[in-house]
Amino acid sequence: MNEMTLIAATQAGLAEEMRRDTRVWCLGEDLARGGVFGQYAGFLEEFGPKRVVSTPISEAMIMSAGLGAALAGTRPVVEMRIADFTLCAMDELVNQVAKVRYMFGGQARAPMVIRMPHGLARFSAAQHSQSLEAWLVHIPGLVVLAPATAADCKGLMKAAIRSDDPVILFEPRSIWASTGEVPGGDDVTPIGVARIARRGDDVTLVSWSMTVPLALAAAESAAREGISVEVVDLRSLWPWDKEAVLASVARTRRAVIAHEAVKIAGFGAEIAATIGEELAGTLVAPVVRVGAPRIPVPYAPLLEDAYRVTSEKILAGLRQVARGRSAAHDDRSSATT
Amino acid sequence: MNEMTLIAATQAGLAEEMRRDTRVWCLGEDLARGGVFGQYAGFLEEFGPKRVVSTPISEAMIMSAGLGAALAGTRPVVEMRIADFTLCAMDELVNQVAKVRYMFGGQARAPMVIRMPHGLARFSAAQHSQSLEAWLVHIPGLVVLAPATAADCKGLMKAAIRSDDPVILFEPRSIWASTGEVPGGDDVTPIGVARIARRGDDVTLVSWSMTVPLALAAAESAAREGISVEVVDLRSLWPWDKEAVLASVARTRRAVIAHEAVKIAGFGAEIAATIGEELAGTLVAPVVRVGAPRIPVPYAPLLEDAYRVTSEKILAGLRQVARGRSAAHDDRSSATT
Amino acid sequence: MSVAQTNTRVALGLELLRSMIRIRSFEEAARSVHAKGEIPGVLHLSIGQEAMPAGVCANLRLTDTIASTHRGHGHCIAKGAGPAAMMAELFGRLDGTCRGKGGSMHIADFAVGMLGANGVVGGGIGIAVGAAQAARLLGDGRVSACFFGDGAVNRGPFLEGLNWARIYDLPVLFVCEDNGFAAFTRPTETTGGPGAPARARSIGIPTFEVDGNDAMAVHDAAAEALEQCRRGKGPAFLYALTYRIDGHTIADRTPYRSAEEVQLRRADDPIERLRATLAEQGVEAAALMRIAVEAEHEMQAAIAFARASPIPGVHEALSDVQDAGAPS
Amino acid sequence: MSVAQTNTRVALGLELLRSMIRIRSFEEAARSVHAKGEIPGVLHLSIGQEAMPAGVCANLRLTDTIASTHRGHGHCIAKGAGPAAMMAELFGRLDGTCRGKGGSMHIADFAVGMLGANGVVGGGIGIAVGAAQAARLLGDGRVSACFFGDGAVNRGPFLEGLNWARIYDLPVLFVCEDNGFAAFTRPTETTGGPGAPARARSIGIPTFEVDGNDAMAVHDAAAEALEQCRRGKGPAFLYALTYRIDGHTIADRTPYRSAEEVQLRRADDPIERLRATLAEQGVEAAALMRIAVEAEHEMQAAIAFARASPIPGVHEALSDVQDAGAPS
Ligand SMILES: Cc1ncc(C[n+]2csc(CCOP(=O)(O)OP(=O)(O)O)c2C)c(N)n1
Ligand SMILES: Cc1ncc(C[n+]2csc(CCOP(=O)(O)OP(=O)(O)O)c2C)c(N)n1
Ligand SMILES: [Mg+2]
Ligand SMILES: [Mg+2]
Repeated sequence: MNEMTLIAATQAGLAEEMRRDTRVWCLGEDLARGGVFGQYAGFLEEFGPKRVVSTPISEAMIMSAGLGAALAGTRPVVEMRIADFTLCAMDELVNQVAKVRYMFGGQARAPMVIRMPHGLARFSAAQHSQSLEAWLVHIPGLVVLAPATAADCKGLMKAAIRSDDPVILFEPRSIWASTGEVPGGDDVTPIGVARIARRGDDVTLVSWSMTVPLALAAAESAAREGISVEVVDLRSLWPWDKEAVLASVARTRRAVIAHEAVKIAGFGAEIAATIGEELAGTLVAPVVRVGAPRIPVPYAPLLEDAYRVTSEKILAGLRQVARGRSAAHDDRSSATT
Repeated sequence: MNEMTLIAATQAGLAEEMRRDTRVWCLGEDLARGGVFGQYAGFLEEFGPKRVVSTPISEAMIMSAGLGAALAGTRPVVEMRIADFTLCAMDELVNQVAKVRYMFGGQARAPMVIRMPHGLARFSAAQHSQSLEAWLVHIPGLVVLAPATAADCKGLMKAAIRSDDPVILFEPRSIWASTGEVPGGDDVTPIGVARIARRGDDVTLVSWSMTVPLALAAAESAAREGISVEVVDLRSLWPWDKEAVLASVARTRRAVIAHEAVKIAGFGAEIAATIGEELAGTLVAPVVRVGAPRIPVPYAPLLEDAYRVTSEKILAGLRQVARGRSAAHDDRSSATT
Repeated sequence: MSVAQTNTRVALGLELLRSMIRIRSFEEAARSVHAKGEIPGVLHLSIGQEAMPAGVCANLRLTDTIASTHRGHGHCIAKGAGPAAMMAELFGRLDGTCRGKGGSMHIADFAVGMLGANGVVGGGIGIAVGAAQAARLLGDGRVSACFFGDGAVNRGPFLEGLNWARIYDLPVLFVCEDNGFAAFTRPTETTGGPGAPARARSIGIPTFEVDGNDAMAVHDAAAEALEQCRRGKGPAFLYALTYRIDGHTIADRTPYRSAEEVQLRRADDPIERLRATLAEQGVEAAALMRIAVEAEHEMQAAIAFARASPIPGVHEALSDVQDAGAPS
Repeated sequence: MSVAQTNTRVALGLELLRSMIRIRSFEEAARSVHAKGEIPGVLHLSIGQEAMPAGVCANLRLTDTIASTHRGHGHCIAKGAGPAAMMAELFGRLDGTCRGKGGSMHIADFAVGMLGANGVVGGGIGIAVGAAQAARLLGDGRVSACFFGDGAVNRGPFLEGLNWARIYDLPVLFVCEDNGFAAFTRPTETTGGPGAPARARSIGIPTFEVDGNDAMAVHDAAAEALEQCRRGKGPAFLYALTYRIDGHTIADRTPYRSAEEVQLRRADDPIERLRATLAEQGVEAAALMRIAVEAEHEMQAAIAFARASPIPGVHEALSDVQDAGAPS
């Protein structure tokens, strides 16, 4: 085990994969200068300019050149700089990358990783702060990952690169500088498997990416109020670990879902709807979704706080479901529903 | 009342608004030739080339020139040809159009209509058949409409043009050729108000756009099986008529949501989650979502049918919720939940 | 020209003629079965434009790659795909190149380096550019070619792709087929300035302009351009004027142009032109006729093959989506 | 030059100098309060590039419009926005031009035709083009100008926007500020061929190239270009070389360039150049000094204003989203 920052863990994961497989290469703006966040530092020196390609500001081409190169036998890692700029490459991602395998009847594969640091950071306002994971979960053909820990930043980077599917890697930019334990070896985090970040009995709290630490903090506070919270770090959004979530909720019979993205039509809706479908009669309180209000991200810190999902807001959600109905009441009603 | 096709109704709505307000103009590919589906026939002749602008194949510019022109005092109607091509203008739509008013602190307005004929039509395969309404509902700043009838195709076109918000108008391409009654006067369909397309008591069936006729057909079949279905044509997806849906479901205590889009992370999830939040304890069966499987749209007709939401699939959903639990059982259990 | 040279040219001419005739026959066959309702989707025909794929692809190896457009039958055949599997694809059958999932607009044959037709105007540009970049990375000597229409030159990917190929000196040939129309609109209405070749030159890409209905000329220009690519000089650009004899789609009755115009352009048929040249050069009428007859037989066989091919079962709809998280 | 002409030139020079000095003072003031932690977000400074906004905007009327970039303070001030409201915006205050919702990257002042900075490279191009199209439709005689950096010329909207302006002959001036860098990367590494002006010419747009650190030259070229726009000749393109003295953002310590390079370029300061010219032309040192002092006072007042301005209440976060379906 090594203690390292999340950003260093992603970097280590990518570097190890590039050493392992010479077909892996990366492309994006400013990569020859180590990348805008420094996460490619030393790559040019180690892997050379053919495998560490500093590109023009041409997001559409970054994505589609990546695709063409994937179709022609390489395994590109496509750097989008921040998730918002993917909007400039959406046709290439959704109409091309996601669909080639299917559209061409299985002749083609697009083994690509698309890196998208996402979410709020340093008061960056409306065009540099978005979380659009719900969009990409909706798109057939894509795998969608959203790690929250150093170990998973590394382990899911490796899994993404080894996958033959196009994989979207949402990266938790705002917590990149935090640290965590990373296994020393060639540890690959399995795709589609959630991580139980904290055990608990009263409420299941589902979260991912930068919201996981907030969820854990909220769980901690809730514990002090006598609410025992199980925190599920989803890690993979598609495929998502329905079994783990449902098993937990089946036990706790209360669920909160928390994500930084806008709540309306966010991925939390899919999870809430699924819990409703599978466990409707057994819940003792309605599922609560905690997400941003449906507003663009504002600049001023206090306004940003109105947008921001915080551990307090999550805690409020936990209290709401915990309060909802008393256990005794639940036990009676559940017998008949 | 006039009987007219849905496409003629949209055309009439647009033409009337262009006559009423000279600041309204439209831009898109092939408009000078009447548009690719003929829905601008005669416009060039009536309104001239400054107000009926045939553009290059430059979707990004169609969207952002529309935005610039809206900011500078006109009211553009932006033709995207089909919704799929909006992917080529997603940055312009989501990072710019949707956000200008907020980002600039209310100084600016973007009174634009963005026309997006969407969904399946004539075996057009993966890149010409998508329904992405869930995406745009998720984006703050946008109004999202999806009419299903001739009257609403006209009435919501008019409402969209008169709105000072940027309005996404999803148009039901596959049923454009069908006909319906259209009021003769200057009838504007209110934004945010659902239409009860059929009254019923046992199940609430929520739908919109091209899926509404299928929903009505399914309701008809269900009626023959003794299931009385209330069909809610949502018409507006954002804002959506939560009150109407919840009022209906509160009465029927059973809900099915049907849309052509992919079910996973579709807008149906938001509705199902909301019903769960608001009416959890009162439902007698889990909400059922009917949507496409998470696959790109295939070409071959039988394969397309696997993707396609049909009245049979909706009927199956209706049966499932109706069967779910017996009314007697429900009545007992609801007393305690 | 020496006799040997003349013979080589005649052999090349015959090769190009065969390629063009096979494309034409394929599309006419497709049109005829479409009229009978046997092809469910829409077709974009390239009748009149066959010199372009024939001339360019004659210079490509099997391992070289191409990216195509919505009007991709010709590129597909010229690159070496079999008409039977292609026809089955148009029919939406299991033996189609895409197992019935793509149809005409997504026809593709990766086995011959045809990386797909594309439903998005300009969508193939980045794919070809990326394939060239992969070739460079892998050092395998492949080049790629990218076909697109006059309409694509006003879309962002045109600029981004050309610039990209230039700065990395990628071995890619951009082929602009100006067929007089983008859907219902003429390029002159939507393309500012001197046009596509000037744009390519402004990005530093050597540009070749050629009569797009002269298959030999197309071939020769493409040969020279691709030679540069193969020699590591980076991208090249080929621009050709041709004419879309049919409508934009098979349903388009072209009210926006006169019958006279079409008549006039039809007289400049690239197949007839090459046939005449070869006849002048002494190729026997029988030999020329044989090519047409063989093509006709090949396409009838393709139709028979397509008709006999199984309709994909509904379960096929769920396959080949993705490994992780596939629908079930 | 006649005496009258000389006087006019001197007056213009003083106007441009004042504009540049105000921009410089604003950014230096912003930098100083940013260092104290009073500005929450990131800043992109345009120090060294002031001749561009000053020279171009001196030719624009209040009703004319401009679209800007992430590096937009200079454009904003030169177009007539007040530094106090701008500074308040950087502070995230209620009296900010965007009521604290935009910050530096979305600074805008619609009252003076400044249609916004933009967080997306190339994002302003279409906005300016569309504004010009609206002006044409409304027949109100407005022109628009569009600022963008060397990095934007490799994005799709550059091609699409230039082509669009050309085919509709829109009154828009494209202004490419080549400041030597796109973030950490030099234009030579990412821009193929002869560069932006050649690209504009290939689209048929008349192009002006000018020393971007010579405010009078920028002014004169813009005057000529905008004159063409106003006379209905359609778009024009202005390209200028300048230099980004500061880092890409205020946090960028520019390890990718040498201190010598910066030193060298700093010697070519556009403000010092114009100051020297004016001194040569007989403008008194005191008059020149007064401009600087006034600007300094103006910016200190702007800081005081910003500090005193209320922090927007949390409820403000929910306003100005949309009319229908606004959050509550
Ligand atoms: C991005 C995009 N916009 C619009 C369309 C609709 N469309 C299909 S083909 C076509 C015309 C293309 O013209 P051109 O590039 O000249 O090719 P051609 O059809 O002449 O072969 C259009 C507008 C599309 N497929 N993709
Ligand atoms: C579409 C897009 N891609 C990437 C970025 C990140 N980014 C911000 S500024 C910048 C460099 C822009 O360079 P240039 O256009 O020359 O403007 P300058 O910063 O030099 O003023 C980059 C890459 C962005 N904002 N938008
Ligand atoms: Mg064409
Ligand atoms: Mg620059």
